[in-house]
Amino acid sequence: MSAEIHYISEPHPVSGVTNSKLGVWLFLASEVMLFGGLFSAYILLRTGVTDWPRGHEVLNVPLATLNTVILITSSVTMVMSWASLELKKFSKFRLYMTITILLAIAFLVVKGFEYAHKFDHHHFPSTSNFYAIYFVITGLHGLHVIGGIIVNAYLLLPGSKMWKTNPEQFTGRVEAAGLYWHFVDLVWIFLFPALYLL
Amino acid sequence: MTNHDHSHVAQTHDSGHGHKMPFWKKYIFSVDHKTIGVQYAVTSLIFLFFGFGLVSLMRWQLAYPGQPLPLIGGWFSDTAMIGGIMLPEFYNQLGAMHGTIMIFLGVVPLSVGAFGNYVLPLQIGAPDMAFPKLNMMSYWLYFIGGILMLASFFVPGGAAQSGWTSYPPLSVIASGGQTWWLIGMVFLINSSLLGSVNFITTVVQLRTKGMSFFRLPFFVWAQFVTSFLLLLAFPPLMAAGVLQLSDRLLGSSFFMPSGLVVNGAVSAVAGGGNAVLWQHLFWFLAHPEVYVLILPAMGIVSEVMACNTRKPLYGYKALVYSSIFLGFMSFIVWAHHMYLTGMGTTMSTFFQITTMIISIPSVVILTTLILSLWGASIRFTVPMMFALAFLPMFGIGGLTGLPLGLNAADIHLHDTYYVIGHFHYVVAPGTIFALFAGIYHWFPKVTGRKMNEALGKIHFYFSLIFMNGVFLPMLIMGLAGVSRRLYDPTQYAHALPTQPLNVFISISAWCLGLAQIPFIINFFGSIFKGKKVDDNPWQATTLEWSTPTPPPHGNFLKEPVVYRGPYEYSTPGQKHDFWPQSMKENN
Amino acid sequence: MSGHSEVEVKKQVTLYLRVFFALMALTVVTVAISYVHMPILLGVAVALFIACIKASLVAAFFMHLSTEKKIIIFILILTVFFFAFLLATPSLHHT
Amino acid sequence: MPYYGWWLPANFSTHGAAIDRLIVVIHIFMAVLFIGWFTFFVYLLFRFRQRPGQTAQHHVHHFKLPTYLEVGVLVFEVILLVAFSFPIWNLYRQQPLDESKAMHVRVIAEQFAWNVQYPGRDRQFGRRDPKLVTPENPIGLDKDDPLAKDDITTINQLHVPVHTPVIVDLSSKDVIHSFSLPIMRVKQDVIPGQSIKVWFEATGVCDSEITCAQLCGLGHYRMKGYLTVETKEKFDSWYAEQEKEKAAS
Repeated sequence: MSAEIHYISEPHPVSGVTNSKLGVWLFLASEVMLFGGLFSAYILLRTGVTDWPRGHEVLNVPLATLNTVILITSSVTMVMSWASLELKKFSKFRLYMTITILLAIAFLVVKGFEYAHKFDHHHFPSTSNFYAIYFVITGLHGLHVIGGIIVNAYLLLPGSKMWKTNPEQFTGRVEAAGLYWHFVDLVWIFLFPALYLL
Repeated sequence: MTNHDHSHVAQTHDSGHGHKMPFWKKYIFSVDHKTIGVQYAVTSLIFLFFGFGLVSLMRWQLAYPGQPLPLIGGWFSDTAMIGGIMLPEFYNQLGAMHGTIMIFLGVVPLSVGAFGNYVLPLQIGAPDMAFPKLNMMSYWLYFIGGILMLASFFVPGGAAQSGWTSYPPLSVIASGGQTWWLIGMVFLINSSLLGSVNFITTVVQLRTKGMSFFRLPFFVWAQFVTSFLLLLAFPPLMAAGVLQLSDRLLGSSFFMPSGLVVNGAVSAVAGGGNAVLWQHLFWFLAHPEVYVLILPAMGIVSEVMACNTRKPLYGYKALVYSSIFLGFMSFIVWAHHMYLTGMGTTMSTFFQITTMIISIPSVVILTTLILSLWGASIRFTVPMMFALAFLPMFGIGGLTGLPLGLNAADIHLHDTYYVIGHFHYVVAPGTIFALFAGIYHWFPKVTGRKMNEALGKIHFYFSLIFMNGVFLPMLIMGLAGVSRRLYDPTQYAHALPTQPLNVFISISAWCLGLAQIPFIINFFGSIFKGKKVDDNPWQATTLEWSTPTPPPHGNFLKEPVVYRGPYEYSTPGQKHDFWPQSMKENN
Repeated sequence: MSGHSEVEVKKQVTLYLRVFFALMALTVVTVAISYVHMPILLGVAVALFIACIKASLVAAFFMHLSTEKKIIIFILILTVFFFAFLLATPSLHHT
Repeated sequence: MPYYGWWLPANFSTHGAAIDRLIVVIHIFMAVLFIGWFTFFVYLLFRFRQRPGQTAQHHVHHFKLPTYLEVGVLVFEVILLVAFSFPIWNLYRQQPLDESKAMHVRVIAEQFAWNVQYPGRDRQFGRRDPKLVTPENPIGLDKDDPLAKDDITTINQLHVPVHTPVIVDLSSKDVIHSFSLPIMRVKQDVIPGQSIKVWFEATGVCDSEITCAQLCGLGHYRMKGYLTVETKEKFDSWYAEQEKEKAAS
């Protein structure tokens, strides 16, 4: 008898993917629907009123642009960290992963400045639905960034022990975490113009 | 007997495997899908009975408005009942929490969490779920969500009281229990999210050798489709929940239009929100949720029927395609709950058409199951009786959906007792009967003992009678135009003639409660005293019966290989009238 | 994507860098365009168009969707269908 | 009350008969389908019960009946949609063609009452402002607005003349309510922030109820109003009385 679960590190012969990859994509599919619900709310609220402020007139576009650059860069370093594992270069993986986490933290710091600035000017979710949707969506996105930092930090520090015992599975984990991280980037790519530019 | 070859192995197996854990450890940290399935089953059954208890209280107020509740009326605090007389705010709490608990904490966790978890990996020949730790997390998130819901009864102002639908602005200005409800829902949504990811991955990846998609038992198909519904329909409710939390806690006005006057004072919120937005996001989940409630039930019924008719299901592929189509369509019918919200004609026309289309696969499934009886040799076991009763009960539930799906008839029937009767026929004598069938059917697999037939039959007949006693009169009340969610229907002249029906319903409901006593006795009694049975007492073909009872950690003694479809009963030229999927020769 | 040869991975790394520069360029473009005065609908269309290109680049290359297995593509098509439905319907309430 | 019983309430509106016909047709269809199907079901249970000599057949020939049944149901549903539901909905949701002959009235729902505003002789409603809401002025009518001068407001009393189309303009001060006149086959959610119109034309004199069909809080059950359909003369005299009362106060 074997209690062993198959296709954790090697792909299933028919579906062609590992369990974790399929699982992460399913999770991302549900995330698409989550943000879909929020975007739907945004569209309905915005088209329902006449006096919706233009994002670039009330929000800080340079800071948000900086954050866009930070997040896109972190996406690249994330994919590079995975590629390093594929090339069996563990130290490079650590370097890229560290940069990814630092960039994620930088993103949050910038976001923190942005929020603090809004609070100083007494702009809260209760001020108007523009600010409400701004705070809720960026806040939820921020939570996703924090989640990504936790996962990536786990893979960088305690989780990386697995590289010695089961490099295939570890690479799979990093790829899965990467998929999530790129999704967080992808959401921001839509948030940025939707909230800040239009 | 099919399994005599390894039943003796099972005896030695348990002691030899070293998975004996202390009770508390087993039920807190277990990642084994069977333990988690049992945890789900017990927890959700408790919630089902609790949810039933809530409505039993409401039934007193409805039958005898304004009269003090006898015997137990004094046990409640002054915020619920004064001198045993129920307050309207407590009535509303009971109503909202009855719906929430029955759906999100009772029926779905039982049909998906319990049966899905326990049976699905066994039926596909998998050693466990694809992600056992996520599975454990899923249960504990559900558990926390349930505790939060229960705890909300004790916060100032009581539990949520804006209906299980929680329509704003009412829910936004409601007392603190609503916040607990929302946070509880966030836990439940995440729980079902993890569960559905797990189920889909398990079905796609972990089917054993030879188990092609069209050899899957229909139960697995039903769970598979259900998981997609949970995966993709729940997140918009999560979004809506976050928005409502923001409205309640941060003072935003997503659902609050401008110029509200609440309690005589102009509302302080910024306004500009849209109250109908919530309804769209809510029903985007809540309509697929109906199929989350019904599909696993159909799966259970199919398993029980195939086994007890001793013949293959008629039109297995039709069942599979219909359930996929049903699942798909369920995403694009939701706005038929909103015909009267000032919706435009194009929208309502579109949703009427999709609603009519979705009735067709349901008709196909029902017809297919009925025709499965043709040429059968029907064993009237207790699970079979519950499964058979499911068919006409679901039939009534489905048919009564028809007038509600046509917006012209909905003008009169919307938000009346007709709606209550309709969906309860689907969920109570429908789904819950199927769940009972499942409990009686798989009980021997979990415990190695059968439940008592005589007690089971008492449970069945009385439940059947009283279920109809409860829900049939509601259809009449609905036609008479009686609104739902009324604390005191006798306020209205048009409701007075049907008040005797309310008394009748209440008495039926309490009797229905009493009819569950034989079940409870049977359930617990049979765990210890039930008739011991072998690994395959029903002589069934699917894989869960080809493993020792109870299945060991890892489920199968050796990886099973599947040679044929799920329902090879009474195959001509075979010695036995059942031919298990994993058995090469039938001798 | 495990089991790739070293050459393949190295090729991919070059690709990632190219995608990165493309994303940066598109970010500059989208910000720049937002300062150009144009009708609101056109502005929305342009901004969303650019965002879609950027998102496609991330999905296709960083998330390897361009070479991903059928099952994943299938799940995403299903999701995108319902997503579009969810996005459009509430705003069409009164039509 | 002869209006109410264990079946549909009496109908007093011009469009209600069509709705009733639809409900009856569907229920006959449901009953025929269910009884036929249930009889067949019971027959199968009896004929194929397990007994000595009864062996299950592995292979059962393909039945054509279900396909006919499914097509039949589909065709019937199309008929229900095209012949009943679409036309009734269009009739119910669209304004009567001659709006000038209709009586306009506003109903403003609140927790837990129905405020009714009549436009008066000028047939135009006075301006409302939430800031002006007081216990004496529950709908926040702007008394300085010239259009408001002749407006009449009542609470929970909706009087309408018989044989006259009545356009009801629904809005809510606080939460979602649902304006329901069972006897008129009128039901419409009242959504705050929106103004939704429904209309009906009474075919006979009657006294009936306005109920709230959407849970609106702890007083939902007692959010009851009164609908009085009376002859043109009686309505006019009632209206004149209201005007006199207003002038007096």
